[in-house]
Amino acid sequence: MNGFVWIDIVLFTILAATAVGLARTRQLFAAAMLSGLFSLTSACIFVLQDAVDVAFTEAAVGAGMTTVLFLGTLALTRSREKVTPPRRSIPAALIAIFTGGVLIYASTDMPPFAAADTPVQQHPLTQRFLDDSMTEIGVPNVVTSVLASYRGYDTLGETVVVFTAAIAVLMLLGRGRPATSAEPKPREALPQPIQHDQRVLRVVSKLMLPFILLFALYVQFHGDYGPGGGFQAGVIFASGLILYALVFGLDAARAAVSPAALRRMVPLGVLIYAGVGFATLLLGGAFLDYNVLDAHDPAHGQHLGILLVELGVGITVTAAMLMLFYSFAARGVGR
Amino acid sequence: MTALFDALMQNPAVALWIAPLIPLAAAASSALLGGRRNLREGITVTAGVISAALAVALWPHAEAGLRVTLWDWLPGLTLAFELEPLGLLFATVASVLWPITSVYAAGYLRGNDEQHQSRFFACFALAIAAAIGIAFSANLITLFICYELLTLSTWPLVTHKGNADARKGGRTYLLILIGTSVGLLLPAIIWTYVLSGTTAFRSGGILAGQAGNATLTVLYALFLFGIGKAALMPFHRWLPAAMVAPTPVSALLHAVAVVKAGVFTVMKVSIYTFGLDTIRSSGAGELMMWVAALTMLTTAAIALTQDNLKARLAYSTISQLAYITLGAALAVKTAVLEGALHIATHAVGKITLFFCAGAIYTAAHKTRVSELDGMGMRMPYTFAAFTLASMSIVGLPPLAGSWDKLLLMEGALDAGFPLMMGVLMLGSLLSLGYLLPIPIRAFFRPAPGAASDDRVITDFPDGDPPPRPVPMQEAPLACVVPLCITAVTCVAMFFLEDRLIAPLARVLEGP
Amino acid sequence: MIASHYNYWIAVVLLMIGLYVVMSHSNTIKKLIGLNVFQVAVFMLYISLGKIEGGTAPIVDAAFTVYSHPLPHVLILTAIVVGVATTALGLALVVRIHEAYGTTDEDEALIADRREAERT
Amino acid sequence: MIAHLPILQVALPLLAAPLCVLLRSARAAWWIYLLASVAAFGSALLLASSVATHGPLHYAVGNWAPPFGIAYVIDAANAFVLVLVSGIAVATAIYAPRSIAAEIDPQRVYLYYACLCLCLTGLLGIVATGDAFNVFVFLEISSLSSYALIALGKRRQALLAAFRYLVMGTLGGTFVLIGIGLAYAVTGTLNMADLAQRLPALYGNRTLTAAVGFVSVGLAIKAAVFPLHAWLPSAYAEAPSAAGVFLSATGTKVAIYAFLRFAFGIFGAGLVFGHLPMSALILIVGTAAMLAGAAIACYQDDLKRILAWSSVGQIGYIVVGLGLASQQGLSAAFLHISAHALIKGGLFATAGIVALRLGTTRIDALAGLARSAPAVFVALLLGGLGLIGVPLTAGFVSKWALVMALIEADQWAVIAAVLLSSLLALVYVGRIIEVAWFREPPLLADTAQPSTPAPMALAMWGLVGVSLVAGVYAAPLSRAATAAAAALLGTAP
Repeated sequence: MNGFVWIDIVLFTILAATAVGLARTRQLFAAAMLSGLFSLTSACIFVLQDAVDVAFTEAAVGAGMTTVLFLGTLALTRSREKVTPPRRSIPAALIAIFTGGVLIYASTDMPPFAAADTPVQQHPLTQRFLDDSMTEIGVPNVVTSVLASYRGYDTLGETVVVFTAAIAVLMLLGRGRPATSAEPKPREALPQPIQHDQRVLRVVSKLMLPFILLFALYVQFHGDYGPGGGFQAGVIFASGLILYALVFGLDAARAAVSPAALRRMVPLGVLIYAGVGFATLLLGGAFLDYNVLDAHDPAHGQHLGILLVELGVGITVTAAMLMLFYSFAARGVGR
Repeated sequence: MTALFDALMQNPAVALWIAPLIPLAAAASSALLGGRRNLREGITVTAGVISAALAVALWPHAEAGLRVTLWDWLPGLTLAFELEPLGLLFATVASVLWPITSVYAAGYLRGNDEQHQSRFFACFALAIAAAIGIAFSANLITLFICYELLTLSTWPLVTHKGNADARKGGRTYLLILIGTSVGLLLPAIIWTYVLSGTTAFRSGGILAGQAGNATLTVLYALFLFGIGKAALMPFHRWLPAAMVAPTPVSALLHAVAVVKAGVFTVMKVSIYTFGLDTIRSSGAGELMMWVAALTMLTTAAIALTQDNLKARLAYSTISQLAYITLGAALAVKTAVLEGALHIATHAVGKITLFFCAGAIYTAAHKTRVSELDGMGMRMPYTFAAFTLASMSIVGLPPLAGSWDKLLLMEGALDAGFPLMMGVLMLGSLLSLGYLLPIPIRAFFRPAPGAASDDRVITDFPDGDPPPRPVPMQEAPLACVVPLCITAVTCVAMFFLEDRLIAPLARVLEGP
Repeated sequence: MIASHYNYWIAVVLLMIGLYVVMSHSNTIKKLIGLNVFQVAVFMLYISLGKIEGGTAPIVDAAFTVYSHPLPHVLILTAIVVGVATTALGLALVVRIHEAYGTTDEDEALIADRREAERT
Repeated sequence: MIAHLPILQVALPLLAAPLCVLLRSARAAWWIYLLASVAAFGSALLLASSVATHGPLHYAVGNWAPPFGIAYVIDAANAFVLVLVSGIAVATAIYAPRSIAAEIDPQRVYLYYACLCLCLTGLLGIVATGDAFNVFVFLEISSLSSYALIALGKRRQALLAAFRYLVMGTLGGTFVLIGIGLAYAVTGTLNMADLAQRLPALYGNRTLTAAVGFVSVGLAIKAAVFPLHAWLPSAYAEAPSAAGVFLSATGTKVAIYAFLRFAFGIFGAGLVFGHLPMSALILIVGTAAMLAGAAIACYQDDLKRILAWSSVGQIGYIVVGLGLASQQGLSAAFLHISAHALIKGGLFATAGIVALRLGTTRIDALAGLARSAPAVFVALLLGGLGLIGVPLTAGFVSKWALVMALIEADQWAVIAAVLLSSLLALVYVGRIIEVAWFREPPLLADTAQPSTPAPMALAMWGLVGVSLVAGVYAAPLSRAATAAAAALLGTAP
C-alpha cells in the first residue's frame, strides 16, 4: 500500500458523496455544479492513473464546457424539479442494481488492477505503441500518435461528432428568436455585461485572456510532446472567449468572433482533417497514411499529418464549443 | 384471330400460360379506362368470350399432362401450372360463366346506378384470373398464392357499397377467409411439405405412407377447415356476411369463383395430395364426412328460416358445398365424380338463382321472399328460370343436378356408409323445402297490392278478364338474357354430364 | 480481490447511481446530469484498464521505462467528446421542449400532449 | 481504385457534410447530398460485385496493419447492408427536396442535408468497419444526427420524441461501449478479427459473458427490439417525412447488422449461441416483438404511428431469424432486413406524401384517398400487402424463408406466432385500406389538395417497385442473402 491508495480513497469518497448528493438534490443548479465537481474529481483520478490527456480533457470538457452548457440551459428554464414518484424510482433502482450486479459479476474475472500481466499489457499493441511508435512516428506523447495516426480514423469520427452536435444545436436553437414563447422571460439571461462597478473582475479578466489564449495555442502545438492536442486546445480557446462573453457581454464577444465566422470554421476543421485523408489518397497512399505526405522522410510526413489533423480538430472544436455557447446564450437574449 | 387461336392450340402449353393473362389484361384495361363504360365492358365481355373459348379448346388435351413452370421463385418454391381434368373443369366453369356474368353485371350496375364501376370490373377480372390460376396450379404453393389473390381481389367487391354495413361485411369476409387460410391452410401446406418434401399435385397423392393415421386425420381436417372458401361449419359465416355485396358479386362468389375455388381445392387436395386410397385407409375422411353432413343439414335448416332471398340462397350454397366436400371425404370414385360434377351443375344452377334475385331487385326492388307473391306473372322469364334452376339444385331430372345426387348416393354405398343415404335424402328434402316455395309463391299467390287492382280491372261490362292482368315488368335485357342462358344450360348439362367427367373418371381409374 | 478490484467496483457504484438518475427522474435536465455521471463512470472503468503498477503517463522519455497503456486513454478522449456532444444536443432539446411545453419535465409534457389529443 | 473503395464508401458522404454547411445554400446542399449518396451507392454496388467474385476486401486505414490501426473489412454480409443503406439514401435524396421544403424552415434546410449526410456516414461506417471501437464512434455519429433529424418534426411532440430517443440511444451506445471495454479488458485488442481469434480461449470467462450481455442489450436498444423499443414509435412517427423514410428503412437494420457482426464476427456463434442461452432468449424476445408490435399497431389512429409500431413487430421477424443462428435463419434475417427496409421506406414515403397532400396522417383523414390520390393509394396498398406478406411481395419471400428456417429448427410455436402476427398485420393494413378506399370523404373536404410532386412519387414508386420486383424475382436477392449469411458464419467458399 503506498500513498496513492490513500489519495485514491479520499478522491473516491468525494466522488461517491458528490454522486449521491447530485442524485438527491432537487435544486438543478446545485446538481449541475455537483456534476462539474464530479467531473473535476474524476479528472484527478485520471491523473493518478497516468491518463493525463484524458484528465486534461475531462477537466476542460466535463467540468468546464458541460457545466457552462448546463447553466446556460438552467438560465432559460426552471431550476427545481418535482419529487420522483416511487412508480419511477423502484423500477429504475432495480435496473440500476441489476446492471451493477452484472458488472460486479464481470469484474470478478477481470485482471487485477494495475497488474503488469493483464491481456491489455501483454498484447502486441503495447509494444508497438510504446516502443515502435518513436521510430515510426517520432512523437513522444504516445497518446497523440495513437490518437492522430494509428487510430486517426477514430479521431476523424470524433471530430465529426463535434461537428454534428454543433450543426444540430444550430438547427434546433438557431441564432434568432424562439418561434413561440411558452412563458414570459423567467429571469435575466446569462450573458449580460457585468455592471461597471465590478471593475476588478473586468480588469482581471482582461489580463487573463491573452494568457488563456496563448496557453490554448501552446496546448495545441505542444500536444506532440506533452499532454494536449486539438481537443483540449479547442476547449480552452473557447473557454477564454466564453469568459470574455460573460464579462463583457455577448455582443462584445460576437463582435470579436462573429457567428458567421464560426459557422465557416466548424466545417473547415473537418474539411482539413478529411482533406488530409484525401490528400494521402491522391498521393498514392491509404486514407490518412501520413507517410506519403513527405516522399523522403516518412517520419516527417507523420509529423506534418499529425500537425494538420490536430489543427483541424482544434479549429472545429473551438468553433463548435463557441457556437454551442452562442446558441444557448443568444436564445436567452432573444427572449 | 382464328389463325392465332389455331396456333395456340398447336401449342397448348402456351395456352396454359395465357389463360390467366387474359383476365389480368382485362383487369388492367378496366382499371385504366375509367369512365368509358362501353369500351370497358366491351373489352371485358370479349376477354371473357376468348377465355371461355380457350378453356373449351383445351378439353382435348385434358389428359396430356401438360405442365409449364412459370418460374423458380425460391428454393423449394416453384410456381407452375398443370393441365388436368378436374382443374380444366373448374377453369371452364369459371371462364364460361365470366362473360355471362359480365353482361349481367353491366345491366345490373347501370340499372341500379352503382358507383365505382371501373373498380368493380377490374377486381372482377382479377378474381377470374385468380380462379383460373387456382384451377391450373401444379402445386399447393401456386394454389395458395392464387387462393389469397382471389380473397384479396374479391374484398373490394364485397365492400363495394362502402357504407358501414358493407365495410363490416367486408371485414368479416376478409378476416375469416384469410384467418383460416393463413392460420390453418398454410400450416397444413407447410406440414405437408415437411412430411413429403414436395407440394406438387400427383395422381394418387404424395402423402401415402408418409405419416400415421392420426397425423393424416389432423392434417386433413386442417386442410378442409383451412379452405375457408369451402365454408364448412364453423367457418361459414363469411358467406352470409358477404350478402351486402351487389348481386353480380354474389353470383361470382357463389357460383363462379370463390366458393367453387374452395371446394375445388378440397377436391384437389383430396385427390392429388392425399390420394383417395390414403384418405380411406387412414380414416381421415370419416371425421370430415360427418362434419360435412352436419354442415349440410344445419345450414339447410337455417335456409328454411331466412326471409331475405339472398340470405336464403347463401345458406343454400353452404349446404350444397357440403355435398362436394362430402363427396371428397367419402373418397370413392363415384362420390368424387359427384363432387366434380356438382361444381359445374351447382355453379350453373346457383348463378341462375342469383341472377334472378338480382333481376327481381333491379325491376321491383324486392329482397324478401314474403314480398314475392304474384311476381311470377310480372317477371315470367325470370321466374321460369328460377324454377328450372331450383329443380336442378334439388336434383330433379331431367336437370343437371340430378346426376350428381344420384352418384353421391351410390358413392355413399360404395364407401360403406348406408346411413349417409338417409342424410342425403333429408338434405334434398330440405332443399326442396327452401327453394320451391319461392316460385310457387310467385306464380300461384295473388300479389297483395294488386288484388284490389285486379278487381277493378276485371270489372268489365262483358265480364271477360283481360288476357294479362299484370303488365310485364322484366329487368333490363342485359339481366334477363344471361339468366335465360344459364337456365337453359341447366337442362343441357343433364345430357352433357358424361363428357364433363369422363376424363376425370379415367384419371381416377389410375394407370 | 478487494485490493486488486476496488477500482472497478467504485466505478460500478458510480455507474449505478448515474443509471438510476437517468431512469428514475422525469426532469430532462436531471436525466442529462445522470447520463454524464453514468458515462464518466464508464470512462473510469476504461482508464483503469490501462494503468500499470509503477508506470507513468505514456509520454516517452529517457527517464522512464514503464508506461501506462495509451490505448484506453485515446478511446476515452473520443468518448468524452462524444459525451459532451450528446449533452449539448440534449440540452438544446431541453430548451426547445421548455419553450414548447412550458416545462422541463418529461411526464408533464406527455400529459400535456395527451390532453391536447383528447381535445381534438 | 477498387482497393480504396471501402474507405471512399464512407469518406465521401463524410466529406459532403462540411461542404453542405460551408456552401450554405439549400439547393447546393441537396446536390451534394444527392451526389454523395449516389457515389456511396455506386461504390457499394462495385464493392458488392467485387466481393462476390474476388472474396472479402481488406483496407487498412492509415496503412497501419491491423490490429494496430483501424481496418475496414468488406465481405458479402456488409456489402449487402451497404448496398441497402446507400440505395435507400439515394431514394431519400430524390424524395427529400419537396418534402423538406414543406416541413422545414428554409433557413435550416442546408443544415438538414448536412445531417442526412452525417447520418448516412455514420450508418455506412458502422457497417464497413472491422474495428470494434470504430463501431461505437460511427454509431454515435449516426445517432446524434438522427436525434437532430427527428427533432425537426413539425409538431412539438417531435422534440420530446427526439429527447427520449437521445436518452435511450445514449444509454444503448454506452452499453455497447461498456461491452467493448470488457472484451478489451480480457483481450487487449479492438480489431474484430483479432478479437475473434483470442476470444475462443476465454469461453466461460465472466467478463466476456457480461461483454456479450452489454453489447447485446445496447444494440437491442438501438435496434428497438421489444421490450426496448419504447423510443421508436414516436421518434419515427414525429420525424419529418424525409427523415422518416431514411431512418425507418435503415436505422434499426444497421443496429441489427452490428449485432450480427458482434455475435458472429467477434464473440463467435460458439459463445453467443452455444455457451450462452442467447438463442432461446432471442427467440422469445423476437416472438414477443412480432406479436406485441403488430397488436399495438392495430390500435393506433395515425398512419405514421401504425407504420412505426408495425416496424417494432417486423423487427421481431429479423430477430427471430438471427436467433436461429443457422444458415437458413440468417439468410432469412438478411432477406427481411432488405424486404422490410424497402417496404417500410416506401410506406413512409407514401405517408409523407399523404401528409403533404392532406396536412395530416390521421386515419380518419384518409377517407376518399383512393379517389383523390389513386397512385398514392395504390402504393399504400402494395406496401401494405408487403407488410402482411402476401405472395409476390418481398415480404412474403422473407417470411417464407423465415418459416422454412423455423421448420428446420423445429420451432413450431414461433411459426404459429409468425402466422398470427401476419394476421394482425392484415388487420392494421386492412384498417388503413378500408378507410382510404371505401369510406366516403367528408362533404366539406377541401378540393384544393396539392398534387404529388413528381420526385416524391418517383422515390415512393422506386422503393415500392423494387420491393415488388424483389418479391417476384426473388432469386438474386435470395442468393445475396445466402451469401451474406455464409460470410457471417464463415462458411463462405
